[in-house]
Amino acid sequence: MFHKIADRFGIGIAIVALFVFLSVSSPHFLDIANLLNILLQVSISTIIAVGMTFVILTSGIDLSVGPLTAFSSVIIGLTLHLDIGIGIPILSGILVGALLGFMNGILIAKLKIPAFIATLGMMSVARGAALFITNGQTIHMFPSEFRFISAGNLMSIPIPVIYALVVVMIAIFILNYTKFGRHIYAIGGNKEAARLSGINVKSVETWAYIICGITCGIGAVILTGRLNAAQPIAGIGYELDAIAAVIIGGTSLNGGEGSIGGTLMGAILIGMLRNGLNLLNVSPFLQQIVIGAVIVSAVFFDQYRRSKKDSSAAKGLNRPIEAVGATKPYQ
Amino acid sequence: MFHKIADRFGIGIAIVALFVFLSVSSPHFLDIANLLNILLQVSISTIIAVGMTFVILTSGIDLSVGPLTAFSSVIIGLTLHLDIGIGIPILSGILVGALLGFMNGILIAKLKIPAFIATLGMMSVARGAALFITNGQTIHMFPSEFRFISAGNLMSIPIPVIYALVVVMIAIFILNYTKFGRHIYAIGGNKEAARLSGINVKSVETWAYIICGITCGIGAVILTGRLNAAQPIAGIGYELDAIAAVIIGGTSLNGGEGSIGGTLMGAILIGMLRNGLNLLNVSPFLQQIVIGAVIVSAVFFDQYRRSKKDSSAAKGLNRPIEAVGATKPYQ
Amino acid sequence: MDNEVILRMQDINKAFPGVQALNHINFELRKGEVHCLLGENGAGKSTLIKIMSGAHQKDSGTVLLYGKEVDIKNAHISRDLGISTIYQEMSLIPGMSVAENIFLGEEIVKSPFYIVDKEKMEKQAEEIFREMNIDINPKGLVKEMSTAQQQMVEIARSLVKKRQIIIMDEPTSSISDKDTHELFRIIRKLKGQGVAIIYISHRLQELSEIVDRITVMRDGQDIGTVNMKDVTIDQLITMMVGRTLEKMDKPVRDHIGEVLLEVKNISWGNVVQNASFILRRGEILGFAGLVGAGRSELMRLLFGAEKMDAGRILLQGAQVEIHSPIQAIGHGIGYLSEDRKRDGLVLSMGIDQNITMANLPRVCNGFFLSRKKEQLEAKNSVQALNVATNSIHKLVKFLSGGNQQKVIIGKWLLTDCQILIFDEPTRGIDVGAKAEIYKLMNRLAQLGKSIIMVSSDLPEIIRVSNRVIVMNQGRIAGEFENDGTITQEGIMPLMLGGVGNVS
Amino acid sequence: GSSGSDKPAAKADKKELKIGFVMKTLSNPFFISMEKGAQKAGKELGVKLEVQVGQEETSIEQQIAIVENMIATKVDAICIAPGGSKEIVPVLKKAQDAGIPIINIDNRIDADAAKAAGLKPIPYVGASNLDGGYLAGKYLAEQLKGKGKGKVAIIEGIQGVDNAEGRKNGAKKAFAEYKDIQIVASQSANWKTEEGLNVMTNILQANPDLNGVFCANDMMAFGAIQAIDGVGKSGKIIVTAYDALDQAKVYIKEGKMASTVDQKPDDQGYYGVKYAVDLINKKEVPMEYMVKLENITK
Ligand SMILES: Nc1ncnc2c1ncn2[C@@H]1O[C@H](COP(=O)(O)OP(=O)(O)OP(=O)(O)O)[C@@H](O)[C@H]1O
Ligand SMILES: Nc1ncnc2c1ncn2[C@@H]1O[C@H](COP(=O)(O)OP(=O)(O)OP(=O)(O)O)[C@@H](O)[C@H]1O
Ligand SMILES: [Mg+2]
Ligand SMILES: [Mg+2]
Repeated sequence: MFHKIADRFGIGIAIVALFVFLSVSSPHFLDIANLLNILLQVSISTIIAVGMTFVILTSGIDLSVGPLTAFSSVIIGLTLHLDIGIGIPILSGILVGALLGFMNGILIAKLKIPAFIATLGMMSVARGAALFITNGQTIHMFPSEFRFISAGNLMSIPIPVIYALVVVMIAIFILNYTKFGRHIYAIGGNKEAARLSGINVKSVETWAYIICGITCGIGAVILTGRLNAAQPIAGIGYELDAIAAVIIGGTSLNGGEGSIGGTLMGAILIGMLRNGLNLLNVSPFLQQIVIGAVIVSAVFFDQYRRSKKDSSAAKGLNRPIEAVGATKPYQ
Repeated sequence: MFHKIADRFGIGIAIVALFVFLSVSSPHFLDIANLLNILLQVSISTIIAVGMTFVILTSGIDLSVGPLTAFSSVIIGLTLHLDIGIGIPILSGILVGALLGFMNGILIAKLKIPAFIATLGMMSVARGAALFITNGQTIHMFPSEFRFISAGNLMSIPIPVIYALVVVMIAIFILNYTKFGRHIYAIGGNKEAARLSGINVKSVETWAYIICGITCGIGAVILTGRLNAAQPIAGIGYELDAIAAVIIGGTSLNGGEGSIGGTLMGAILIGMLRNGLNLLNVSPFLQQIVIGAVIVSAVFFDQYRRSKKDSSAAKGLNRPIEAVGATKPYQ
Repeated sequence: MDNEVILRMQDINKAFPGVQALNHINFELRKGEVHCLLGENGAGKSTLIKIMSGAHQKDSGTVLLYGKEVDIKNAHISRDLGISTIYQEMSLIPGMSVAENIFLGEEIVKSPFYIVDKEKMEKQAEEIFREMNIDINPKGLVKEMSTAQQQMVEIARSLVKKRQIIIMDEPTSSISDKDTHELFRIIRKLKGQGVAIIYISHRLQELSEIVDRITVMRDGQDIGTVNMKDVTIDQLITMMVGRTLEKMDKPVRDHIGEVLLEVKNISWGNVVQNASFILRRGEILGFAGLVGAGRSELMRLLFGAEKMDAGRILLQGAQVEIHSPIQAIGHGIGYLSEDRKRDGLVLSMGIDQNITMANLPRVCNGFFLSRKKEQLEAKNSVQALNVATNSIHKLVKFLSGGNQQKVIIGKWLLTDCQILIFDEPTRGIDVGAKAEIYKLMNRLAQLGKSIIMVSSDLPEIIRVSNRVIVMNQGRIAGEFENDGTITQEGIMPLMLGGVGNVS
Repeated sequence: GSSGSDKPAAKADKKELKIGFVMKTLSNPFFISMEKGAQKAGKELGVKLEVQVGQEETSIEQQIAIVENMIATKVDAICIAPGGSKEIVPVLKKAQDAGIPIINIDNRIDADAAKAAGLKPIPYVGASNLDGGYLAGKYLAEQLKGKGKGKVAIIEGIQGVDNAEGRKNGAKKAFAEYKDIQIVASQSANWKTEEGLNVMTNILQANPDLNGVFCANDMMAFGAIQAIDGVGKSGKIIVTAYDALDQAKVYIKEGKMASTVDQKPDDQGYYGVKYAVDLINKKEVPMEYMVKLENITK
């Protein structure tokens, strides 16, 4: 894990540079409150990006995260209004996310539909379903216990930030220290080889989408609490944000390589950028230009750094040539 | 080319099935006017999907097609108002598309930024730039010659349909009967092998993005004429439509395999579906569910058919090598 | 019970699109024997073992393990039945460590939470490597290993747990003689423990060292099973190809002309250091060396696939700039890479399109591709090189390894290059095809083309080349004119880094 | 399918009228209540509505396709809330040429574009976004502690969209009438609640002394309210918004919001359909019917 963060040193430098720039140019940026704000604002996108990392590591993609989140949120909203406490609503929101993720997984792993198409279809279906069951209406006003547990503060730390941290830690643990995690990497690295090694490719792949669905469900809990509203049209554009965070963090769209640490950095970079541009009250038109340019530059810088490192490695400068003298001569 | 259409027989069947269903269930579907409507409505998305096919065949992706189209459209709108005739505006719109495509190409082929990030950045930058130079305002009212040439009718055939057909034909020709086209496939199939075979990978890759930019420019000409307006916010969601058409048409996101014929079928499937749902007056929420479900089913059906075909061909006829010389080249 | 039959395959059939890969095959494997599968490229050897390993499903027939019928639906079941497989095409995960690859699918876990026990896996991997007497870092990433090291990792995978059957599909095609030696030692030891081994190889000379019985296959049929001690290599070849092969000519020298290429002081990190050599017209120049000696890298630099740190290249006395393969090809240099799947072929394309890929102008009418010309050229190549296929449109991913190699050769022959660099051209190629490739190289040399052949097969180098250059640790260690007197024993010390007698 | 209605129109043997009712989207409560009004009129007048919308508010091309399809299916009249005031003109010309009467609701068709295209005059039912924005801005200014004095912010809708620009400009016009009002931030939250929350949080961070905010729709205001709640300034920062959603009225009662502009979408829908039927029946209709804008306050 930590060597992987070091791998993503280029993005780290970009984050630090942006941080310094914003500290200097906005008097409010360095306030503890603002830094916590940034973390709060990226908590949902980080959690979903974690799920997306699992999917992309298997060389898949999930375009349906936005509608999945909206659908979960709507389910949470509807069940909260049944007055059956807050436990069942929260659980059912997360379960619904898992279920839709499972359906994605079945379409992709079992029925062999390309992930792009399967999740594009799910995107459309889940959005339509969320609108259908609410008749397009937002559901408002939830119990304060729910709002506290989903989006309150614990000793002035926003609870969503804590959730995001926990999700990140669990994901790091799963990917690095469990069999399942290693199989995720293996499948993304070489699906055929993984199959020939006796790995149950279909099941691992399906689980990646289930996990992504679960993160959408968790995201939905936080979102519903933060907005004090469950909207069927929530989460538009989540997929691009999540995928961007994952790839900025150095995970390859071809799968097999990447890390949660990188994803976290990617999400923070995007969040910090948006926050800073708001603080500086940059014209909204220019904001888009700046965001695009900064993301591309950060990745370019990271790429450049790594290619430097790689080319010296390729020449074997930091690797001993086989110690031939030590081997026994043959015949 | 035609054997490739046959490859996509599954999608063909899906299209026919949908066609029959809609003919039976809506009395207006089979009207010539309606069929022309469908073609007109898919003309822009088909043209852009053709450009996208080039990009995806090289195993790239272009998320910026929507904003590129908007930016080109705005340029066309601004130059049309300079009263310098309609030739220069049309040309500059297409050139601007090519230029932005070229920038995508440089970022990806030369600076090695992952296509997803590079074009995501471009998406943001081009959108911001289009809004910036127009100050968010729509430009409207163009000379009637322009409107005729971009979106009029020729003997009751909508001119955009003709453009789309021409673009499709040229693309089929380029991909199947030129060196460049072959190089596109080779690069998508195995970039390193292509490089070691003396193919100028960077240049071919860059050209794929330029071509995609050009198709956006052509799309912008039609769009500007059709709307009689140039909007900086045009083209939202184009990327998903175009990519969906390409992949429904059987082109692999990994590159190297696919065809324009498939893309055309993908675009028509989507267009026919939207048209039919409108004609049947399906509730808008349900429409989304149906669209998602039909797209996934069509691709599933196609996939299933092909896996069947593969296994039956396995038991099949051995074509002796000697016979090859005798077969006519398929044109 | 020495003769106990562990595995019996009866009347196995398997078809792929357009080809009957296995045609009523019968095969039996006894306890503690090394059983070799022999046959030309595309004979169906890999297909047969893939049915045992669960990678492919048979169309019909029965598989009996210890007399009991088994249904090997997937790789997992095969392994649970005690069968371990080393595939011909490497099946490692490049981004993962060596230890993780070795234990892939059967990771060692510890409580709580079934955490993967990295340390234990790394320690066990280290032990396996020590047992194999090779030096590989279990923590290193597979993608940073050379082909040979990766092959050793593949072999190590089959030694993780005790198995009854180990299948090895061309394990020695890309490793050094020293590692081959170690592998044989391990095979003998396993055999002593009663493990049955199925062994596939095209290196006929090595068979006598370890093999007990041989089953010969041809065109998907089994020709027969013989005891190794009862047959000669020539008899085996006759069984394989269905005819006797003509004897190989000695390298001819009389057509060698003036110096065509001069390479001066090429360096690249410490992989290639200060390498200089010359190449004459019509000459076959062999490059010998141990795995990782830097031969491939030197060739890639010469071909412009990599940018050299220092050095000059002179063609017919004039200095030329080569910074990319395009320039190299422009100067008439062609390169057949050693890893054909990674660097040589576009697997998703047909044979025809791969063959014309490096010289499309040749099949163009002006600006346009001529499918007619393309098919003609491809058909000619396929016939000239004897590629086993039923159609020139067949996707190369469906060809057997040896036939894939022939397609690459066809591609470069179509370019009219004056200098052709063959990097391990006969890796994984059957005897018949090998002989054809040698003949081809000879013919090309006689036509005035210059050929560089990098090979780890020392007898091959001595047999084919007019001159031999030896590399060691990135440096050129020596050079021999092949006047018929050089021997393996003469070259070996230089390869190992000793001081040699440069003639 | 056009048959099968079990509720025959007033005149028994007359064919049931079919009116195309086109809106921007249905994922916005504004249009849902507009549809309700329209359906009410449809029931009363015994006509069948074909309700069609784009995927998003900006999906103008989809709207054009919808109108094209309606021309093909020969609806008796079209009642449309255009996604773009100029872009829709060419296809409406086609509809007129096909003899289909049109009523324009909500977003007014651009007069110049209509004239240039040779469109016959189209009756309009709606409300002015500029006026509404002005109303909300004016009220905000008056409600400020210092009466026309203080720091305010604007949260805009999707940039470049007619109603977003209209509302923003209306509010700006109102603020400009007070020399002591300073607009410290104007940022877009793309009509979305979540973005409203994040953007408002950031604006508050940069401007802790903010006195009021105008949100171009209620959805964004809901987010802004959560942000203000988050810094414990509920009720202290004046929030005015637009659309008069039910929830907004709840917030106004609670004192978390000051006002919201009611554009009477249900009335717009109702009169749109009513006048469309009148047009079909060759009755006279007013060329302009402005529903009364109402600024709902406590
Ligand atoms: N997946 C596949 N799809 C289609 N055809 C295949 C496939 N795998 C193998 N074949 C064909 O089956 C035949 C047998 O191939 P196989 O790989 O078993 O040969 P082999 O004896 O291992 O040859 P080599 O010595 O070159 O490795 C060949 O004609 C090959 O083209
Ligand atoms: N792409 C690469 N990345 C990292 N190291 C490499 C790469 N290619 C080669 N090397 C290393 O460079 C050294 C020289 O390798 P090279 O392939 O030139 O040797 P060779 O003599 O051709 O032997 P081989 O039989 O392995 O091909 C080896 O140590 C090898 O591991
Ligand atoms: Mg084989
Ligand atoms: Mg080599």
